[in-house]
Amino acid sequence: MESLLYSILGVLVSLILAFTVGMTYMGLSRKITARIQNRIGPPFYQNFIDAMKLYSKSTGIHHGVMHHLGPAFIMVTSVMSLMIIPILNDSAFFTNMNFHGDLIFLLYIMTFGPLGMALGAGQTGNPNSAIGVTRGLSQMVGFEIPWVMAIIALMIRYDTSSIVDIMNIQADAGRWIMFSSPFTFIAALLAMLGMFRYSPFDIVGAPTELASGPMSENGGKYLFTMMSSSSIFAFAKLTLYVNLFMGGADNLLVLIIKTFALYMVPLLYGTVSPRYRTEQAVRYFWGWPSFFGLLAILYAVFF
Amino acid sequence: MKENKVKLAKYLKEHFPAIIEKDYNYNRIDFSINRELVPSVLRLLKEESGYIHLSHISCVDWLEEEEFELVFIIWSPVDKIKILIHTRIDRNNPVMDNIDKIWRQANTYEREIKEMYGIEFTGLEAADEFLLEDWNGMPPMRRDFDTAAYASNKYYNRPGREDAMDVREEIARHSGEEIPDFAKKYSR
Amino acid sequence: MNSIVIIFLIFLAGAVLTYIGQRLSNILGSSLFLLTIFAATAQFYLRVNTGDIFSFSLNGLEMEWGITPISWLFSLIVLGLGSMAAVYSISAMKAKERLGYFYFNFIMGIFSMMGILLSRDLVSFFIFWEIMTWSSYMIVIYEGRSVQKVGIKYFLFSAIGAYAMLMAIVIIYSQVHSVLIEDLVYSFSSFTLAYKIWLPILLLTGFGVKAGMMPLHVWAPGAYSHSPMAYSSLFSGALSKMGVYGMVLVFSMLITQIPEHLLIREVIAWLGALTAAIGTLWAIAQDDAKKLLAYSSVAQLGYIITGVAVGTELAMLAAIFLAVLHALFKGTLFMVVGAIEKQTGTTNLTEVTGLIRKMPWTFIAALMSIIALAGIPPLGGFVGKWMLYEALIASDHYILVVLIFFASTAGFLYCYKFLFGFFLGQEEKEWAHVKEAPATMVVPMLIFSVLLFVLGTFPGLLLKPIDIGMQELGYAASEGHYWTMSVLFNEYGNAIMLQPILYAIIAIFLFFLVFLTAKAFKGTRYVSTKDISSSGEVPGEFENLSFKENFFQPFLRAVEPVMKRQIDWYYTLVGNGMEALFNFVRRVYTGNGQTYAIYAIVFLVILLLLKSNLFG
Amino acid sequence: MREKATTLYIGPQHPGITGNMMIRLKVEGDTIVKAITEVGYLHRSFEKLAERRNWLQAFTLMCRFCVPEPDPVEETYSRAVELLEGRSVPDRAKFLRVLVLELARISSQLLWYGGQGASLGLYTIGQWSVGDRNYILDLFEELTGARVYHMYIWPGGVRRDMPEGFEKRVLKTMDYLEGRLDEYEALMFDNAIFKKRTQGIAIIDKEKAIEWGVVGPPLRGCGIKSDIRIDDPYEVYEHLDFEIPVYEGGDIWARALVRRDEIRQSIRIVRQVIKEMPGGSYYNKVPNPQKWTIQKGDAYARTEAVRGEIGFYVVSDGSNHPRRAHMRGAAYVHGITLLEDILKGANVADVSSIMNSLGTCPPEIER
Amino acid sequence: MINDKNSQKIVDHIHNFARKHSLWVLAYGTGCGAIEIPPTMTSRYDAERLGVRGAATPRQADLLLITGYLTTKTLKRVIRVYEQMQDPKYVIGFGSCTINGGMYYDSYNTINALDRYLPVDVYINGCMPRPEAVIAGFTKLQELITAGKADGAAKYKEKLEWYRKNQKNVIPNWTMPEYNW
Repeated sequence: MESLLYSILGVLVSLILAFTVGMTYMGLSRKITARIQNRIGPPFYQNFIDAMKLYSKSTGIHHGVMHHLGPAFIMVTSVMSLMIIPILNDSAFFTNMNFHGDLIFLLYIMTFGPLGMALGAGQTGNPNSAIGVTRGLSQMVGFEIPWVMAIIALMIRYDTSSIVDIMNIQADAGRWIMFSSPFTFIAALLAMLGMFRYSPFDIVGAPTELASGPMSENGGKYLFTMMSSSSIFAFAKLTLYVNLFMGGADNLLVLIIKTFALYMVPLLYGTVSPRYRTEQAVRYFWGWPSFFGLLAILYAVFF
Repeated sequence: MKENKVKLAKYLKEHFPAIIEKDYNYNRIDFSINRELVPSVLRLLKEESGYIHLSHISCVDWLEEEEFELVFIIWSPVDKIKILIHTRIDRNNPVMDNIDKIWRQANTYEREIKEMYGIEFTGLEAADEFLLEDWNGMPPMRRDFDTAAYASNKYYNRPGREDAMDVREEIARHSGEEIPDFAKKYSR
Repeated sequence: MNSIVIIFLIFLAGAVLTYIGQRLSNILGSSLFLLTIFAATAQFYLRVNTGDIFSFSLNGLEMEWGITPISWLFSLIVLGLGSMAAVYSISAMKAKERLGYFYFNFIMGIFSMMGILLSRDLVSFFIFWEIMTWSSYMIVIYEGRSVQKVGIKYFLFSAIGAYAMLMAIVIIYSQVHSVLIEDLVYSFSSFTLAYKIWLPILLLTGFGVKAGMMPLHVWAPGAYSHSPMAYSSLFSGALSKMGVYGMVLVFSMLITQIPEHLLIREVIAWLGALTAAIGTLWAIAQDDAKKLLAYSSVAQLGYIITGVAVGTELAMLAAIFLAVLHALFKGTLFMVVGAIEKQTGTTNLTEVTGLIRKMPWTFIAALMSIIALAGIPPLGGFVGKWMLYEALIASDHYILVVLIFFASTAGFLYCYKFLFGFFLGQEEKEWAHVKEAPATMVVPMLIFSVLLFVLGTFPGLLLKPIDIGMQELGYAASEGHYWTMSVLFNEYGNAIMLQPILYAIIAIFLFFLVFLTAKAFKGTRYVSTKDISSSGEVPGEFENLSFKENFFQPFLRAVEPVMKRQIDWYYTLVGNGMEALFNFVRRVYTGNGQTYAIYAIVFLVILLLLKSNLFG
Repeated sequence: MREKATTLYIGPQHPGITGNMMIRLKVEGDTIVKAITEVGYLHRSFEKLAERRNWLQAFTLMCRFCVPEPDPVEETYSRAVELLEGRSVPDRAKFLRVLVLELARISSQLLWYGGQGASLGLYTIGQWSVGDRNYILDLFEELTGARVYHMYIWPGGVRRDMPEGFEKRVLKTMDYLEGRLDEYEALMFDNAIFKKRTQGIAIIDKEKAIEWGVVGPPLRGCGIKSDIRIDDPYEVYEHLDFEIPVYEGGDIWARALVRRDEIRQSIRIVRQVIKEMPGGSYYNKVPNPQKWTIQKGDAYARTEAVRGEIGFYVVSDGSNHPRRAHMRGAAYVHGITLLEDILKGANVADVSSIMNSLGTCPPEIER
Repeated sequence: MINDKNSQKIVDHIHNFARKHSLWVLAYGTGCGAIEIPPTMTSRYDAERLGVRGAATPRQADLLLITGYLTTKTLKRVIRVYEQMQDPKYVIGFGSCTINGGMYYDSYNTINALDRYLPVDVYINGCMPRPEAVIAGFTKLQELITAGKADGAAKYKEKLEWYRKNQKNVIPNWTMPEYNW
């Protein structure tokens, strides 16, 4: 019982941590983008204000029960993936529920949210939303291929499907998988570009094409939930990548440095790239990233 | 330039004896003709003489003369001459032949002229409304349509629009602000 | 009298009585129909024990009926889905014509499937197999001449399968001089290599046709989608599983006895994975819900075939688990389509829209099945998929995993298309009159949804019987090694604990549900789907705001090279035009039930003649 | 009965629209099967209002015809009135006009950079170019007193002379811009994704371009060398040395290349104008506007604006106000019939990009 | 949830703080003022540092900029868009045209006083208002929000009939779908 309480507390703390860090990263990303664009940009805490504003909207509308629940589905994905990703190496407090899940479970729980969001967006009856959803799902099929290849390569190479084990292996070897399995890392990194949905893969909510796609009808509290969810999810994904490829982190500071460094990749790539069309994006992921994924599998099988 | 214009005028005279020519300086030449012949003149100029670019179609309301004047301005990138073809149509029965088979872009002009002046273009295929929505009065570009009266009847006019009224104090009173000093010293 | 024979008698008598009863009155027919199926089900589960054997000899041919754990497991699918589909079809088929015909063939279908499961010799297996083909064929052409082409396609492929099977049986008899399966298994190792290769291939062709394995799946989309939906759920859910059942037997009994380097496993596994991928892609391209589900069934059976073909313990476990689940969710989905067809009169995803508020229970059933189908935790589909992946990775089929994973992810697309098409989107005036389907239709679906939910967290409930069945087939016990009641393990020893996951998901979901709904957190209100932010414009009366046409066009454009040609095209190429082939077949075969019956009888006669004259 | 294709509204309230207009798209999948433009959201009826103003008052209305590029409209109106009256313009005014026109061209093309970039999701270039555009607006502000609506070129010349040291600042700005242009081009035209998104999209072939009356950069992007500055020269363009960029292809990419090169050419012109600027008066004074009457007649003046040809047909009935001042906008042709035609069969994702590349400008269409 | 008056005040204060520093502008360029929006948003003037950023659809937006004259055709769309926005919402009128018709006072197609049809919180005068003026308008709106005076939306609901009467006066064909507020 005590351990349950302890882990629930841990979950809550890591939630708050993820929310804070994720939001700050997004704020920083706006700031950094602004600096690249010769601007001052909003303060780094701007996203907190935005979230607060969205929450403080005094009215909100929904177009039906699935639309209403859509954000909750997304939240389930974010929180669940955060919960099964250990935050720190060997930390009793931040293990969350990592022993309950493995990589393939993670792959699947990560698709729970998009489907929920798709259902929510679908019920709005806004054609922009529907088109955005079709784009998002298509893109997901695209980037999941290199991503799953990378995960399979990891599983083959290290004979485990547990994130904790992979972290321990890196700690024991004293070498990041990023360097010991470079192809795997490249495939996963390229897949990550799609996962983060920054340019050139921001085809889902592309404003100049679809207003804001699936989010067209969401305002106020719904947008707040989705915003928090995406920041938690962003942090979870970054932590996952750090855990898998960059040796995890021993303390929060290291974690933040590593995740931030990783976060810069999609962000900086995004600021200088136009957007792909959907089929181009899908084909892109089935091109070089999947090729690297294949190399990663071959490398894992034969070396 | 000059000889080209003379040649052109001669050529058109051959085909359309009724055409009236008026020469301007530089690269402009005007022709007037009755409305039935306009499409054939345009087609001839486009297909035979290289006047491939329709630059403009305009309409002028000569209320006093009970006529509309339609002006077609075409241009040849080879001759570098612009031709204005004028035609007058009866204001009470405004009908004109549609030329959007000759130039596709004429469609837009004709739609606008139809809406703004109420001139019917025979065989024009386009939606009825172009710029105006749910307009059911007199076509607004006609000279006898009084836009000022219409506007003052229909729309609320904020007091203070009358000429040369200083509204700054009123605005300041309304918004509860002080008039800054620099603003005070300017006056009309 | 033997309890197995009693079951068969119940079925046969019930079929005839129902047919006659339906002639007399609707109610009598329907109640006899239900009574037959429930009586047989009850008889089976209450009175029949594993180990009951009924053996007899026909014209000197030893035959045996009996029940093994693995066939008991598949009987769960047949009788469970069969009884639910029967309940469902009472309302679904209301006011349709020729109900007696339908009921008769329905019962005969279940009867034949039970027969297949209970047969322990090849001849009765084949006979029941033919009865199954025949009865399902009769239902495929239930709707009359419009579906004749589909029917003939089904017939043609079934015939190919049957001939292959028959040839295999003849070979076996010539070698073993017995048609009992156990004799075959016992003496298989003494066969020559050529027989060792050809026998499984012939048998797998026969089973592959029913399981819809590429490239023999061509008949499946048409047949699944053109039979009445009440039967389609059985057709896709249970009937196709007979192919899987056969494959399980072949792979676990025969192929284990032939050398690995012959790659039969690999080839079939690849065919299965390709079936999954291609079927998924084609499902995405469909606009008709029946067709979509039909292709989806093909794809899902692809996973199962891959699992069976790979044949490691975990793979087999996953495959059979998925087979049962597929019966549950695909059965439900076909029922959902049937319910919608009944209420709206169409199954076209581009026409129907916004039913969620009209048919909420149906929606819940559909949502649950879709989540299970897509393999998203915490529902049952995830368990099956997870085990399949782990099995494939553990048995070094890396590219297969990617292919299967691709099919599974791309599966989200058609899953979403199905849900969006029917239930979400604009609520249009033309569907304002639609009401929820009658309770007898909704309840079976909901029962299955609950089962899917339970199996997602407590897969042990189902894995236990599978384990027992697999032990019978010679596999080691896997309980505790790969699974316990609600924990799954992979080869590496990593565990997934399903219970905490479920509770966590429910907790998170409820928390945000409350957050989004409660007044204290600034409640929200409902506005109609007509009041959407359409760029400030007011949509015109006839303007369509539902995005339905070419739903996944960008994705399909990305996979265009693969989908340029249907498999049919190649058949057409081979047969110098499938149309011509059909015409030829149509001349030989007039298209009504009697000729098929004659054909089946001729088969039987040939078989018996062969027996006595050739090998006697 | 409900239509089969889905209706998708692009505009009037839409981030991807290039102005306050609406395109009703009928889409199947992401292919557009039909596009119906609807305009009129900005119809203020300038021409009607101009009939109620005197010749000079009307001029203040005219510059508001097209928001991104008011100067060519002022220029065209002024020149039409001058042609009508036979009023001459001092040489210095002509040079100043060319200076303003070319600066306006640069400023408008920089805005286009932003629009084209943003329509394809490349927001950085818009931030850079629209930010740098402010330097040009600063020059305008110094010269004319206003950022957007300059009301500088008016009948009889220009409204003001250059301030002290203005030339230097213009040249400095041009130097700065030229350096920045390299960066823009590296960001946009060297980008593989940009190429993928623009090459082969929305192709207009030569015959169609002529048939449909395409003008300006879209026409030059089809490989047709046509520019009013050379064909029907006005002000001092015939004395200036510059090139007309022409590219084959007729797709968005070719049009983008044309615009890219046009900025460079404009900078070249500005430098020449500054160098060759004559002295003297900048304005031939018109009479008291209330009493300024123009003899009966009509005149037509054409200008190569940024988006293409604009023309003013001015008619006088001998009074102190125009009988008719009818403008032909450059986007008048692209914006409706051609856009509808090109969008048919295009991808939903490309709508905004196509509109930007054609330079659709609703206020010009609707007036 | 919180009934106590003082804590309500604190909550309001926090909400107002968030609202004023996060103004999402609806992407709707209704008139020629739209040309000064890109400079306002981009590098030199950079309104994003004040928390002003674009929003693609009315559901997400807080602030509606009426950038200049409104024709009746646009007014109809603006009303629809405004009513689709979620409370609290603000309107800024841009340029002389929204105040008194500006130079189009005698046009048959443009309205002359925006606040008869929509509740305007802040007017920015000028033709065009420069980006500095626009930013000044934003800061003014922020001040009003802090003071709790930017209650245009509440006024609109209160005086809906009056607004509706005015709107229907100028919009000839009132075909709006039914809203539930």
